[in-house]
Amino acid sequence: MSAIGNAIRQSLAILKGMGVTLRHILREPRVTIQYPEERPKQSFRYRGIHQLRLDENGKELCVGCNLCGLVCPSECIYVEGAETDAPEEARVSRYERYALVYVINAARCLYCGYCVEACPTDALAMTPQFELGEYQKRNCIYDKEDLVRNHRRWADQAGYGIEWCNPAKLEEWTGDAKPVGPPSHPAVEP
Amino acid sequence: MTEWILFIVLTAVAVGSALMMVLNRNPVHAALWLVLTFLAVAVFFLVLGAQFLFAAQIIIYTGAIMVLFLFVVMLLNLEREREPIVTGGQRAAAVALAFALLAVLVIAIAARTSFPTMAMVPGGITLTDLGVALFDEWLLPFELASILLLVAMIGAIALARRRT
Amino acid sequence: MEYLIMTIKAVVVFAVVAGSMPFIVWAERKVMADAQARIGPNRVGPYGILQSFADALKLMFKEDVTPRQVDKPIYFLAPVLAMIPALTAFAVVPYGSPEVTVYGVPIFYVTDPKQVGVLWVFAVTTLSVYGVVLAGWASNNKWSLLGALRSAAQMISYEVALGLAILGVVLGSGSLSLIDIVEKQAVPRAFGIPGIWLFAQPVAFLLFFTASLAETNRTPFDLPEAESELVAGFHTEYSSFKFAMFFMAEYINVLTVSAVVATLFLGGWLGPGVGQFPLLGVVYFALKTAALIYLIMWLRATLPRFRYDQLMRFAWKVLLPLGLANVFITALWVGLRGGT
Amino acid sequence: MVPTIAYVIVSAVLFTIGVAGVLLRRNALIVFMSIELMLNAVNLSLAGFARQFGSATGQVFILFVLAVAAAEVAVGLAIILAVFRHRDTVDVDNMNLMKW
Repeated sequence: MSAIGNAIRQSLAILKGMGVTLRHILREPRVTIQYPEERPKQSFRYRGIHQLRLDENGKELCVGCNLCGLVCPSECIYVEGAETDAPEEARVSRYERYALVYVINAARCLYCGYCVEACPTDALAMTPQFELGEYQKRNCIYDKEDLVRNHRRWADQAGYGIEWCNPAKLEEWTGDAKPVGPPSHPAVEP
Repeated sequence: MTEWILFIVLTAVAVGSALMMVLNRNPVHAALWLVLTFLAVAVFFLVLGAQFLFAAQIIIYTGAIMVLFLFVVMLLNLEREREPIVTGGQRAAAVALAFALLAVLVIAIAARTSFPTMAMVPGGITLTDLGVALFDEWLLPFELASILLLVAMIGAIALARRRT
Repeated sequence: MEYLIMTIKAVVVFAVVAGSMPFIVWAERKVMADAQARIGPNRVGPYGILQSFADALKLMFKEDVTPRQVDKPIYFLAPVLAMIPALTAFAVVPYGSPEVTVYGVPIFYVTDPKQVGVLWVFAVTTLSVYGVVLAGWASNNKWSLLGALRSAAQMISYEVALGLAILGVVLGSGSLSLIDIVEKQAVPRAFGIPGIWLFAQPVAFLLFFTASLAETNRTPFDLPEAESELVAGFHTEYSSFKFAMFFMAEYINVLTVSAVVATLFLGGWLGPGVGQFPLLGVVYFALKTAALIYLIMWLRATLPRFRYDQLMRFAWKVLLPLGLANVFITALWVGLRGGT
Repeated sequence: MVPTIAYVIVSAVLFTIGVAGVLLRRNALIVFMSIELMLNAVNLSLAGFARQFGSATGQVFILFVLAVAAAEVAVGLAIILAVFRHRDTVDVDNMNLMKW
């Protein structure tokens, strides 16, 4: 007798399942984002491709210390530092030391963000840029110019390492979350 | 005329694929050629007015029996081991015997029977005729056949199950 | 002349069946998307209705890979063998009232073999196993072979239930012709219940529907291609157009199964007003078929796949006894009423 | 109208091919398939006779042959499977002992 009871119970379970599906078919809101037209909103600490930040005078913050390159687990960052005696107005950087060469191989990068954490001057940060497809591998190599261009494009958007650098926008980016550290450098206008 | 064309085509298919079945070294290919033979025989049944048997032949032979054969061939993975070729003398003897049998059969059919002179009975055999014959005249053999199937089923289960 | 007319009708039916396949694929993707709170295809054409054509085009131009270790003749034969049974089953299905004639020729069925009818559908269904089994074997790939073996065992097991379910209807109708079976359903039963076999033979309906889902490898019986355990099962090694043929075969099978169930159990072309306007019959038939297709898709969106031992147990310990009991009771009923 | 004798001769040819298969092949499965072919050849001549005499008896016989063939296949394949499990081969020359 229990076998028949089981069979009836199982058949009812199938019907119940069909009912659940039907409920979803009839009134569940669609969650699809129509991607190219409608863009997904990234989390405020999303780790996209890097940016090299500039200060309020348009000077680079990077001092070419290569701490980012040392900490990088996939060894995709190459930095050559240099020093200059030129007066502050003529310098590329805010400091006497600057990066002569700064290259990130985005094809090797695993977007862990260690480099951003290692940066002593908060020069390196990440952007919400996730569309990194390229037809040529060499286009995945970002030099200093590209990274600065990234900064100009994404400076007013949140990204890993930058969210505490723009206190005015903090509320909008973080919502309830509090920034993890105080800003060591003032906000930057793009 | 239509029947002759059908007859010749079907004979070619049936005999050709039966030969391929016997000569093919790969068991799966042999099984497929046999399927083709069975389908040709099924269409023969249709030509001969045995429509029910046409369907029964496809369902039982090609749909069940040959699928079982294929299943076993795949299960045993037979193409790994090469089947030893029958030795020359035995092969010659087998072919000779087969031809002798064919000669005997054909001579017996051609010389000792009188079908060609016998008139065909008009009107085909309908499904109703078949059913009446089966459940009236042949009821006891029919019941025996069902018992045979039951015994075969039990036998197959008993043979194939693993001793624990 | 008779054969010529039959050929023309067959070609037209073939064109309609094959032509509706892309829309069934589209419908399935939309239904699945609905159930999963997605939108589904919406780029190619209005509501994405041309998506399947785009996919077909893409598949045609893809590289046709033939792995080196395959058994070539069978490898090429298998997709064709998968397609043929799906299409040929439609030969005996009446898709409209046979009263509609053009120049005295009834146009709404291809042929009506009085002595074979349902058996032809059954025979063709049993043949559909070959495409899957041979594809799996010829690929020379362990996943494909496992899919093929599962499929062979599954189809042989569910054929039994399928046959027993058909027997119930055939016993009640007293004919193997699908047209006779439909016409038998035109007479209402007691208390004004419509005469369709769905009400008189509910067990047979459930059995037939379940078994035909298993025969056509639809979810929840899609073990031969269980992608989560067997890569893609029997069609792992198939690419390009040969894969497209398996894909087409599956969806034509869905259409065929729905059409056969609609004919056997839902009264085919019958419906209110068909007596005055016989042309309406096609509409009713199409609606019933579409409803069954929707049901199949709905089931796919709902049910998880069976485990292999559950599948076999279900066939032999649930469906077979149910089918036997149904045939027994139907035979008793027909016998007591003194024939059909 | 094709005379019945033509069908019977085709049946004889198919039967002979089946016999040749049994004699020529060493794979038990193919020997078995040849036996099926012989059964089918007989079916063909029975169908021819049934049409010749307009009697359903021939067709009833074919039905019985089908039933017997199905039973035979079930038992036969089970035996072949059992033999294969024991001896790891389906070569009929190796099946010359009644015990293991």
